[in-house]
Amino acid sequence: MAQIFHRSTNFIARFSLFSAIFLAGLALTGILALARSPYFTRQNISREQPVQFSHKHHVGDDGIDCRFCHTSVENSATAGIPPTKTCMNCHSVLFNNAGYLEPVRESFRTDQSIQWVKVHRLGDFAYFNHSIHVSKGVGCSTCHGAVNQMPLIFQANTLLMQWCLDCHRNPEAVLRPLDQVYNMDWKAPDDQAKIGHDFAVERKIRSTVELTSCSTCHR
Amino acid sequence: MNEPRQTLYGVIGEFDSPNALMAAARKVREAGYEHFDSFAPFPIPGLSEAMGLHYGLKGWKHNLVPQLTLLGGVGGGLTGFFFQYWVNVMAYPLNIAGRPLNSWPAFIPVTFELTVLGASTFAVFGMLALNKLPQPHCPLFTVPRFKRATNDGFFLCIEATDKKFSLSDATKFLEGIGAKFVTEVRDED
Amino acid sequence: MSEGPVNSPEIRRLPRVLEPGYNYASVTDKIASIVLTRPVSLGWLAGFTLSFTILMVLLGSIAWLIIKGVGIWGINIPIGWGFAIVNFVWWIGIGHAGTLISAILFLLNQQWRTSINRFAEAMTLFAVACAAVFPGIHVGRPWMAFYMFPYPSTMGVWPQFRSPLIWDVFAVSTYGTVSALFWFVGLIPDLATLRDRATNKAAQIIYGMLAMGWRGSARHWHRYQSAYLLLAGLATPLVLSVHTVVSFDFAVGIVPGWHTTIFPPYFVAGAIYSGFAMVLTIAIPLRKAYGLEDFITMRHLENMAKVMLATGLIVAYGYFMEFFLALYSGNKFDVFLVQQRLHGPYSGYYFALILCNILTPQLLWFQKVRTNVAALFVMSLVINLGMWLERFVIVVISLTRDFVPGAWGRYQPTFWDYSTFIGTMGLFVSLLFLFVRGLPAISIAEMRELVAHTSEEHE
Amino acid sequence: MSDHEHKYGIVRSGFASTNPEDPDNHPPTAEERELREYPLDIAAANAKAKSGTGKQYWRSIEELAGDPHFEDLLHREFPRAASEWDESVDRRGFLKLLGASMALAGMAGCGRPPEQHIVPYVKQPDGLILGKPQQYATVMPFGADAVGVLVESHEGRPTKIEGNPDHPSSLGATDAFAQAAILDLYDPDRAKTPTEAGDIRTWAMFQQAAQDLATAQKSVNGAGMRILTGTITSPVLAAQIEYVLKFFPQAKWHQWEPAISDGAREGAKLAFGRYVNTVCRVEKANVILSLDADFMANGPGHTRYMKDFYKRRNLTGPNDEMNRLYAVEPTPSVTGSAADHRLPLRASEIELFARAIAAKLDLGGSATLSKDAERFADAVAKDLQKNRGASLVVAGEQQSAEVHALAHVINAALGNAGATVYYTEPVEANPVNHAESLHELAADIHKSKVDLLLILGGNPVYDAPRDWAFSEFEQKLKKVHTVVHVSSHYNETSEFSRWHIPETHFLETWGDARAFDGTYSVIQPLIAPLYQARSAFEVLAAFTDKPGVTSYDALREHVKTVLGAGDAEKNWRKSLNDGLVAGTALAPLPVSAKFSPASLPPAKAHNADEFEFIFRPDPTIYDGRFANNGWLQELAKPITKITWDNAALVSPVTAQKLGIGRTIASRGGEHGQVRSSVVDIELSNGKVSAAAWVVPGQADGVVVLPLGYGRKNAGETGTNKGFNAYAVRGSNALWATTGGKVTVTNDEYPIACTQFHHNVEGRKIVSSASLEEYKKNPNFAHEKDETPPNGLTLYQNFEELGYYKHYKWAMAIDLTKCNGCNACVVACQSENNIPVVGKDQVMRGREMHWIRIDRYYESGLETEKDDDSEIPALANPPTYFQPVPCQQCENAPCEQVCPVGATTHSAEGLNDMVYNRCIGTRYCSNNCPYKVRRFNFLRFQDWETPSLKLMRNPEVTVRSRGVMEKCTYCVQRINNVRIESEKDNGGVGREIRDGEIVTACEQACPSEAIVFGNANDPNSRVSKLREKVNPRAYNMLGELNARPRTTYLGAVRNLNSDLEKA
Repeated sequence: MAQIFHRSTNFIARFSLFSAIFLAGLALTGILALARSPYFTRQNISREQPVQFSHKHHVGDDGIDCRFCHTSVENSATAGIPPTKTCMNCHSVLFNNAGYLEPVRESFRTDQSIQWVKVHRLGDFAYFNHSIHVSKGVGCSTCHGAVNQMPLIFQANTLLMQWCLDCHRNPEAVLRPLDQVYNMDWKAPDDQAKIGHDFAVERKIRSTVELTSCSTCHR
Repeated sequence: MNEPRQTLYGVIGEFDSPNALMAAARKVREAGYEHFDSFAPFPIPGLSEAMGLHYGLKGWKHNLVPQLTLLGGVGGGLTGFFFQYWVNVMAYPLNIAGRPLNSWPAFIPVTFELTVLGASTFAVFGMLALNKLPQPHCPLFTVPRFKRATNDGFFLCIEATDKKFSLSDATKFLEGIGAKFVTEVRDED
Repeated sequence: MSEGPVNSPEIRRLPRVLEPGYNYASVTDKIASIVLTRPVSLGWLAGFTLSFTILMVLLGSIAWLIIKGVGIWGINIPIGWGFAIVNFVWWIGIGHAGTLISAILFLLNQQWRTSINRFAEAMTLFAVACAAVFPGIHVGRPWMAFYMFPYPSTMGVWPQFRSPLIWDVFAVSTYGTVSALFWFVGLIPDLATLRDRATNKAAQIIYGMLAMGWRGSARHWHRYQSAYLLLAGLATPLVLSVHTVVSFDFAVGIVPGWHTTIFPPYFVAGAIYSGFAMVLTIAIPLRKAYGLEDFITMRHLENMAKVMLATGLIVAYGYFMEFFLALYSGNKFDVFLVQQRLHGPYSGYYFALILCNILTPQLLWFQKVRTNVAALFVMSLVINLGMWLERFVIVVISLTRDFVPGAWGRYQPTFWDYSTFIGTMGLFVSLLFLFVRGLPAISIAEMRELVAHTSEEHE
Repeated sequence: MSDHEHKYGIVRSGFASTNPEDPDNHPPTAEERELREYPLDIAAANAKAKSGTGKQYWRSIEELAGDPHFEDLLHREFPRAASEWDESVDRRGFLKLLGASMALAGMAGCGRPPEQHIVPYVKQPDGLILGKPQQYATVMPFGADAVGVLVESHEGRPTKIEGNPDHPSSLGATDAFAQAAILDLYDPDRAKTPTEAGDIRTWAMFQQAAQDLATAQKSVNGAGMRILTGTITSPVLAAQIEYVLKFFPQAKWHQWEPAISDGAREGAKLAFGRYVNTVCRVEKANVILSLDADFMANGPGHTRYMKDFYKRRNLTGPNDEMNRLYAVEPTPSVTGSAADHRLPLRASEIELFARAIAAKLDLGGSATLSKDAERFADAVAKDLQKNRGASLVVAGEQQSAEVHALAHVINAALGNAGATVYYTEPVEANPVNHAESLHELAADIHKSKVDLLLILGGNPVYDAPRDWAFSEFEQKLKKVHTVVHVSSHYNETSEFSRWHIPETHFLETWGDARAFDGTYSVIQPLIAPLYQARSAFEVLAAFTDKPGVTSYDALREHVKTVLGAGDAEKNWRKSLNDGLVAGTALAPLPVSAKFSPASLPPAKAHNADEFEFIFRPDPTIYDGRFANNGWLQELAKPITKITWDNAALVSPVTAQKLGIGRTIASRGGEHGQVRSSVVDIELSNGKVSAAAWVVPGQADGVVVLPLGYGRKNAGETGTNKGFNAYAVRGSNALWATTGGKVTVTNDEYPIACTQFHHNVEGRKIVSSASLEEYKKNPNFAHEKDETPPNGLTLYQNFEELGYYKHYKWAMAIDLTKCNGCNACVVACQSENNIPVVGKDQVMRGREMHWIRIDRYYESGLETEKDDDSEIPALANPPTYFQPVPCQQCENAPCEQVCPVGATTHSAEGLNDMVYNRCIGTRYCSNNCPYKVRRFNFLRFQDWETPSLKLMRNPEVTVRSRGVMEKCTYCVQRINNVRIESEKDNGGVGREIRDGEIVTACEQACPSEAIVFGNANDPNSRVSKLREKVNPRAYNMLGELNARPRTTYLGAVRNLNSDLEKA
């Protein structure tokens, strides 16, 4: 009489058992990886903007200080997106009829805001405060990357909670001299561990338990 | 009927009661056969001994299941506890209700559950693996009467891989110890 | 099994666990035929259709729940937990009998377990499935429930292992897995039998794949038996731990009526109690419908009745201790609570529960009742109800009157509470119906052993 | 200016420069111009409005007409105010994602959030720092008072109202009404555009019509013109009215305030022969007698009075002294419940009592009182005598002229006049007897003398007395040729008016008002009118020869006369910054009481077993003007704890006599729903059915009918709630009447009552003592405390891990100082974006208030067994109020049971709640002994209504459905202050000063019962109120060893030994 199953089924059966377990694991890791991938974090993805504003040009080439446009960075939770007026201060004279600046001029004319696409985005339940970070010596480029080399701004880091925690657990690694905060090219010296520690002490940086308490960022 | 590419698997005979099968198994072993196996619709007490299969440390060759289970249990338990320890004391220490970071009594339930989980999965899958299951295809299934092995039939098969196996001897021997319907088993494709 | 001398009139002869006159083949025949040859009966169809409809009610309720939120239930502040948790505990409790019968009675080498363990285990699985519905849906944001599992999140945060709810997650999932394994391992030889007896190809292939090529090899049996024994040994403490952990959900809280050390033992006893009640509720119609009276004999029913009586008494002791501890400790909150039990707004529930769980089962002292199938059936239903009430009293009523009188409240279930509860019964019964049609409701292999055993006796 | 810098870095700048009336950027912006030029399709708009196919909420005709230009403008939500920091927008997006898509997708993470946009300013206003709220000073006109407030503004969106420390009527505190006023501004049901006979019109069209009407009237010198207003304290508006009256010599000005009696006015006339304004100096009085006066919750200056009253109740130690308050009143009020001695008397007997006191002080006259009352009066009189010049007698707003007159003479006789009370020129621009005034108007209408009636604010169709010509006021109104009604909502009166003009909210308009002591206060807008609304001033202007003149111009004009010499612009800016013009309080008048009690006619005998019906403004929605304010509707009434309804209040004895029953519904139960008998009340002026409610401590035989409910056209929220007491209120008995009938029906009515159980069951919840007991045993509050000693623990010591090292936040609540006024509850709701859930949900026990005020009666028995034995105990029980926010336990039971660690402990000892981690098991709430956690059972937040989005506080996460929430000690305020402090000294930082962080509840509390601060600083105010330092301090349920950070201070009453014995 004939067998119900062909010999090959032996192998198939055993193999499929293993691969099932294996695939399940693979799928899980896949999801976890996806959650950290640029697809979700939008890391390193620059967006189409109404005006293709180049930080490379303004910061890198013209050497304009961050605070010239992001005026509230030292006083407020938000660095501040400059009003059209700020653009016009210069561009009513410079490139004052360049075609690609038309949206700016139009905004100024019609008193309707330019709608920029938001690039750096935190959950609304996370309350990040720019002013405290800069005044304690965390440089712009620490989080925003080398903005002076970005023709179109993009998010240089993941902005995932895990990433925030890394720094809140060990701020010493990134603290700079206060006069270097807005320096895009600042590189951590070899003795960063030491000077970082000194800065932390003299600026009374809060302890890790304080910095990693939930209400430090969530309200 | 002639099957050119058929390989010999062994010789199988049938017995009419558990006790007969047990006696037969003992005889086959005493006759010095090693690669043989007996088949019954339910576990027959004493058959293992009759076939020279042992339990415990002595029988690890035949039965590694207990050792595997122990391994699984210990593994699960340790993982369980130290994972919790790592989470609460190292990964993200938080003040929860003023309880100690390492509130080990609170970690016991999970530790215990993982111990049991590890042990039982190892027991089951270990058993299957050692039995080389799943094996939906087996030459014995070609023997028509072998269906009764899962109903009310008691079989004994001497396998061709045994070094002192020869088709004629084995057949004679089986008939000699009272086996009925002695047939050779051939693996067909 | 040691029995008195045959025909000695002075000793009441215990009913047999298997009526005489069966051999291996006939046992196989009788049980396998239910699955393989017997045509689908009208009764089965009707029953399945009904239970499946109810199952759809469950799905509907869950859908609405996810659309609107848990606010569709009667819960409020201060009563944060309502039917959902009550049902969860109830189902989990029921899910204890199966594994207990299979594991503990197996270790104690009780032969009368043989013909009931298979469907008892199945029942366990289905009950756990029903229970598992609730933890997921009772939370405010079910789509976020995966936070309860320990996975490396992008937030760098992990579950909070001091919470009994996390213990639940592990206990219940472990229990589910182990019960399933235990059940499946037990099924393998029978699946092989079905494979070899099946006449149509499809059945052959399906059962064949599930049987994984089992062929009753002695070398396989050799390992199989130790694996089964070990599983039994592991399942025994597990089954005790699961309801202990469930009881921690309350015992660990500080709510008066929850915060007591008596809970673990008395929850476990309660679980077995309700579990056996449910086994009876299923066994009695089953043996009738498929003429299995010879396999599931009066002996089985009577033994289960005895177990219920015993566990029932433990539960009664638990109730008593609740009072005693409260009064003895003099803790004003506990004292107040037990008084509330007696003459609070919910005292009716409490007395109903005493009636169902403590008074009614006392009838089981009488052999007449123990051997009266109808009586047993009714009683099993009463006890199931009683055990549900017990959970209601513990979970809900304790919450209505806790520490701050200004925040006292009351609870009334809504339509959706009921529909979800009833719905899970639909799920449970549907699965049972499929089970009896698709798989041997009694372990054939073990019955054969029994035949071998008894035939030896009578030889 | 600088003295307010400390409000977490909020720069209180002088000028709301984001608003259009501001000359700096007044020229209409492009889109405004564009809109005006755009041809209006009125017909289309009307059609849509009628067919209901139009938008639910629309700001202007352009929008309703579906003007495309407008649409895209609207999407940017108030372009001028729009900015990237409008958190509510993207937070909403986020929560939608959580709620909807994830529910469908079944798992998190699938589907990534859509792109969001940043909408920066085009021209950023000067002095505005993005992301930093600013505070502006203004005042809230309210009756014959103006409450000074500071309003927090986020990029031009006013979000929170707080008290103005500089303003005499506030001194930094507010009441619940002021706190809730912000919701009125954003109320989506506000009238949005002028209408004529229900058809939509533009302002220009109205101006035209007004001019036509004016010319018509001009010809007859305005003989047919009448103006009806409420009490007006605004000099500018008054001047405008005067101007109109000059313009139309024969026109008349009538006034009607439904909830304030003429008693005060006429009483003054009786006593002094003229109208005066009475100002109390409560803080100067050792002994206060309240003759049915709820002076801490009602009437001009009540917030200030409450503050002053409790200044005299600071108990730092057993040697401190307290003032003493006697209250004689028919029904328990906030003031009465706080009194040391309280005597329930029928409203009509109050006068007798006053006479008796006068008699006992040998001022002539006489009165016979019941035995108890007599005894009470003796004691009071003695006490008053003892404290000549330092005592105070206050007569209630709803009391008769006689009672007021008696109060005046008694104060005069005791030498209190000039000491604890003084009199000034009236604050009202034009004090008249409102009843007469309205009567006169009605008569004129009746005689068809009136063909143009301007109703500026108010709602006479709803709240005018039922008798006289008012029996069908509606019909009468029809007799008037043209009625012009100006009000924030299209209400009952608007329906009968030809023209309805939406009135601006006080946060939208320029104006002025006088405070209770006459202080001249400036109203400045924080936002341009959300809709096509106009101020009463501008409406009047439309009828004059200067139709175009704006409130702003008029104000600037008038202020010149008020402001002293010096740089006008500078003074103007200062007055805006301060919200008032300093030194403009009215000077005391040298008036002397020339009135002898003996001259009073013999008191009319009243029949004790006759029912007495009294009308009172509702404690939360006042005279009905707040009926559409969800916060106030859901606010539990201080005494009854009823929400969303009013009820006919009766005493336990009366209830028993009438056979009024109540059952606690099992849905909701004591914390939610009680079904109470419905009674039919028949008075001479009509009949009304009301739910009855039993109020312990009420005078027997008295039935209280709270006004303000039963609105027929108040808006989504307020329409058809409760019963309309105005329906049975006649001019002959505006405040009290007898001879009515009460019949108990078999019907039951479900009442949403948030706390029905009023007994502490002998638990360690509220500790109380009399002053003597306290002096004898200062430790009464915690001596029987079973809190385990601190060291006694096996647990890890978290100080060693760096917890509680730096700051250790703590709160102390002084029960001696709480009278349940509810200001903290609404303040918290406003600060923390707490949703309103509606009556049905409250009845299921799901209200969301983060801080609740529990009300307990001493020696009450279990209420839920209907046992007559409790009735005597509840005749006049001492009442205690206990605010219960999250206790921030150090061993928080909630934290331990959370499976996902959504609630954990911060290094500063806060019990953090992380909403975005919470999955909603509700285990924490079950395990919370104080039951202060609140759960979003359904989607309670309103994510659609645009105006409500503008109201949200961007500093606080808006919670989604299925999430637990609770008090956080205003962690957003803590963090903001901490960040500012740490930035100081070039990044080195400094310690946070005590009082620098002010929680919302603390900020609002007039009695300063709530104190928040750093427990590690031995000199902080809170440290001085904590265990071991202040003897009265105790932990609620300390024996549970949860170690709350919130401590309570035992309630102490200053009892009079004469009344104690026997």
